[in-house]
Amino acid sequence: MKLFKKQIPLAIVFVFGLVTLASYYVPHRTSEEYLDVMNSWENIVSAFGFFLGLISLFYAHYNKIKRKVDGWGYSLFVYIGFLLMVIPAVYSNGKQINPDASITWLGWAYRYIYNPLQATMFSILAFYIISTAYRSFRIKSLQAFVLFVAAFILILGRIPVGQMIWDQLFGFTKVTTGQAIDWVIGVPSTAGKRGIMIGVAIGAIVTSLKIIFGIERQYMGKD
Amino acid sequence: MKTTKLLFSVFFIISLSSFSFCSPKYTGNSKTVSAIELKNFRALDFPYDKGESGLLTWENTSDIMDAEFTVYVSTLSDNSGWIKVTSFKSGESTAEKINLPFWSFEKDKKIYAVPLEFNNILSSEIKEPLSYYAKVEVLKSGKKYETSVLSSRIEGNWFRADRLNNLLFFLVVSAVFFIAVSHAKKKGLFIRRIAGLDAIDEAIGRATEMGKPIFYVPGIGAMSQISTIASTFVLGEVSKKVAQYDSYIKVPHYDPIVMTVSKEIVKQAYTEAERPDSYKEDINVFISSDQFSYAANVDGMISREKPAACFYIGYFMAESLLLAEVGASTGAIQIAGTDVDHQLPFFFTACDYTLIGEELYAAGAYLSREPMLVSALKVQDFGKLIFMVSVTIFSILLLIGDKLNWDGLSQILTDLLKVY
Amino acid sequence: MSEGMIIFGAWVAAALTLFLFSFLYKDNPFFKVAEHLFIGAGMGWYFQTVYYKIMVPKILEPLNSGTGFEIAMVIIPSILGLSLITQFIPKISWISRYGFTFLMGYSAGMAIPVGLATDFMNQVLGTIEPFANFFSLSGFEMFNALIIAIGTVCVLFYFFFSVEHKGVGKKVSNIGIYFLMVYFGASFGNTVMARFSLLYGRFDTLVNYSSAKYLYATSWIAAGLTLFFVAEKLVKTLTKAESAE
Amino acid sequence: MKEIMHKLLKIDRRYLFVLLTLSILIPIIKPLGLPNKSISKDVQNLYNFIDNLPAGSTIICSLDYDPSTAPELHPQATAIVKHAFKKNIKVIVVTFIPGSTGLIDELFEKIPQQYGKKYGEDYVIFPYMANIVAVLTQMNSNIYSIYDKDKDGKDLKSMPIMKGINNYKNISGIVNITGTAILDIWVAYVGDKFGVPVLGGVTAISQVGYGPYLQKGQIKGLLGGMKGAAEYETLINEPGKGTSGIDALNVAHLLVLALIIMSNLILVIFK
Repeated sequence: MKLFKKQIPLAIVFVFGLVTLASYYVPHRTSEEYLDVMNSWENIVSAFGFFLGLISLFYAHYNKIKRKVDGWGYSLFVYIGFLLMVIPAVYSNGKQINPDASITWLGWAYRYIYNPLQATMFSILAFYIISTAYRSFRIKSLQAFVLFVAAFILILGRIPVGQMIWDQLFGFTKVTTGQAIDWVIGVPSTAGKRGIMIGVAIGAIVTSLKIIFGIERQYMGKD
Repeated sequence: MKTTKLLFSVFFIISLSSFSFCSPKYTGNSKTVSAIELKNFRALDFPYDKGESGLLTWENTSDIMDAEFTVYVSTLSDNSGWIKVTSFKSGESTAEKINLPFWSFEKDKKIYAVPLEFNNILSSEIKEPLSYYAKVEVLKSGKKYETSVLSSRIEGNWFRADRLNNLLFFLVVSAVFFIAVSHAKKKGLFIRRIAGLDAIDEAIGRATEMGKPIFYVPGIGAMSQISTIASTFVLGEVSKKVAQYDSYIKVPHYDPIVMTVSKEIVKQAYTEAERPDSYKEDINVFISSDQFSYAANVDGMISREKPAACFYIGYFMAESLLLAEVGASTGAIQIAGTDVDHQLPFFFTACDYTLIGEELYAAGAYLSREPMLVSALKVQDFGKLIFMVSVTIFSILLLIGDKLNWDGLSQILTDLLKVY
Repeated sequence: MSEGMIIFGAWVAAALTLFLFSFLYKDNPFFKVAEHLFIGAGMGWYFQTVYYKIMVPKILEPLNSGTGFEIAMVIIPSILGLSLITQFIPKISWISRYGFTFLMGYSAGMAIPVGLATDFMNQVLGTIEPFANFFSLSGFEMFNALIIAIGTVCVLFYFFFSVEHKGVGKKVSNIGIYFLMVYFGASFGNTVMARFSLLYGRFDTLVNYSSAKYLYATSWIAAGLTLFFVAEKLVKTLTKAESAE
Repeated sequence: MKEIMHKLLKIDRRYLFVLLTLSILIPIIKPLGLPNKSISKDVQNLYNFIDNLPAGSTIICSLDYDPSTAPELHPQATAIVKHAFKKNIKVIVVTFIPGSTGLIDELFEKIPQQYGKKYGEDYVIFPYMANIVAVLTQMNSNIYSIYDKDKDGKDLKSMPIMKGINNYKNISGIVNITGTAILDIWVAYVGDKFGVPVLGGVTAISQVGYGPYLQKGQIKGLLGGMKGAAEYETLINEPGKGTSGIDALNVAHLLVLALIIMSNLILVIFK
């Protein structure tokens, strides 16, 4: 049983990992055909992967309702939201636009339910930016001051009024806000980001190596 | 340092030796029937590709100095079905322009090299091996000449010699990786102490003086994320100190699995500090698996209980804003750490100390000596070392090369790093 | 779609938007309902997309009308895919490993050489490339090339954990911090614009929905919500006063 | 005085929320109408790239944004598609996030008619695909083995726009507009691996992080956030949502700066 539970899965990850890795260095048609097959398989397997998220979400909210935990009634709205998308989809056969260019029921559900919900959820953060700026943006060291200067240039330089103010204050330097921003993003901040990026990239390679060689197995779950 | 040097010399030797076995094979045969003969006129298979292209080469000689060339190909053997591929003036389309590195292709300015991409020429998929015929029309001082017809076959190749540099980097990284993994278990690898860890002691000390609780927020990451793993180790350290000082800690959770792990870790820490009786089950509390409710609830707890110190260590998204702000307004000492780039500015401005990106991993590795964290950190350090050393050396060499106009040197150096 | 449905849509959208915004005043039932709808609707949308855009054309259609080979090429990955779902049944959850190991092996194998090329080799090259024709650059470009190279090395040294940072090392890593700070500052500045843009987008729509064309949807709903919060507050103070008596 | 000031620092954040609401809402109702003048280098590069493409060439537009980032990215996509249509460049639309399909339909509802463009001849929309790395790799050898049908299930190979298009070799460039890390994937798996020019449009949040790729030329041009859209609209001379949006942000941006400076000054003066 250990063979089926452990060794074969580890062999699968090892073989597929190494062969896919090698395909980068092998230009031959065989390698390309291998990738063709793998790509279409991957596409199908990852489509099933979506159901994992779906099932665990449904299960979590089902449990809340079953156990009548605090606020279980809200969990019902998760199912309602789901049906609000899926029923129109079935009715419109997955199409959002009719041949005559008018929107279908699915198109309607997207435009007036999904769209406002998602867009608003993320726009709420704008309000917290403003209170952070006031209540916790503290310039308490030289480092924080450098951070502030970079932020200042970007916040001011992005808006037309800022460009006018900038020209009044720093017009004598003949540097426009656009150039100043291009320089900040293109030179010092590029150096900062590149430094972070390299560590992250090698970290990702290490993780991939650990996966291929079966050192990292957390994704497999416990025995 | 020694190993780096050694690896570099190995890299060079292999790169240079690959000249010999990677140079293109000559399979063409020429028949003389034409009015002009180009020196070393050859039809070849384009090297290192899947088998879609051919290559036509000839040498530049004094009699074709001001000529114009038009290349024709055909897949039919009876001297018909000619398709025009390209036409260019002398001096253009030389071997120098072929996008292959020096170790796999001789980039001679004096040789013309015309790639023949048959899938584009025939606009259909190519099934190799495919035989093709090629000829060149030369327009010289207003007169047209034609070369003989050459034939060759295109084949799929088995190795992309142009990606040899990538392969070598891969092998080097893998070698270092295996060394690091095997040594990490022996606990013999050095990691420097992270400055932020001293700030932790300070914060806990102050909380004890004030007699107020400490909040430790592990973020919204899953247990598989490195930042969450590192966070649990830092939590171990923090709760040990808390137990020693007999202070009080509270850990609100987003993920039930992280909570289970954290419970174990805190319990262990209390035992190690020899205060198992001070451990309480309600140190770790589950709040919500929903980002915004989690943040709102933790916010509420912080503003009610007014902790002396807040730790935000782990994986954070937008809630970094909501949490750090409330903490700052209650006057708590705040220590943050995350590997999410775009949340770091908010932590940095609102907190007293911030572990930036990999510093968090390093803190986790330093405290735990967990092989998985230590080995990754070591390979990352090695990558950074290669980067720093090669940037320094290559820049200096390139500067010298530029000053002395050694074009060849800069060509070789950039080819070594170029992605093909 | 009839005109009436469009107007109704505007009412629904305006209501959901304002329900979510009401969180800014305080956590409340309207927000919670909209939030849970959001989670469900997100999943629902995802589900129908996966079903109609992948399941139908890539799995169901080939199964119905494909050749034997094509069917096999669908069945094997489908079995791997289905195996993922056994994860929820503890006794046979190990079967899901077949699907996961396939996915992980494939993506790990893909990621390694590409990561080396893009985020390592190309980054070294990008840093040193300007030096190849350094002396034909303008003074400003020379300066920038040097700043990028020195900055990157300093930042990397800041993140270098294998040596103690003392003396010169301390200085180098201190310089590194300032480059990081510029990066963080720049991203803070841009985050401000990004978040405000999103808010502008929502407000723009809300203003649009408050027009006569949509029967003043935004205004009515906003008024309703305000009324609710005022009433709630009143009830609370009243009950408090009562219990105090 | 000191106490009042310190109290002011701890003001209920809901007052700040009201301030922000007004500072964005009022300019929407009464626009300032200030012109956007500056054009950043990366936006200019993207514009030049599209502008210099010969008529009849084909680009892939990977539109991977959903409503959560649409206010920033939708104007960018609109401006780029308009520009491409003006220059008679054919557009293939692909997408890898499920939430984007509705927005893509919205985008192509009106613009093609304005420029007299026909579906299937001048532009085409491919269906959503789940796994981006696999699809991107696959398109290098043969587009049709992964995309055999368009989003409505019509056969792709027989469409006029697809004539002579087999793989990346027939594609002049890729414009990826996204609020996710999908642009990184285009750069790594297509730009660097197969040598196709990659250009991008991203949210302002991620824009700064693309500095290294831009410096190396791995990305040939980039639009960042609403400002990037506004700049592109200026370049193609078609003011739209980007231009009006950035106009509405004037006051709010000043408000942020004022608040940061004010609170820090209070702390310094009234220690």
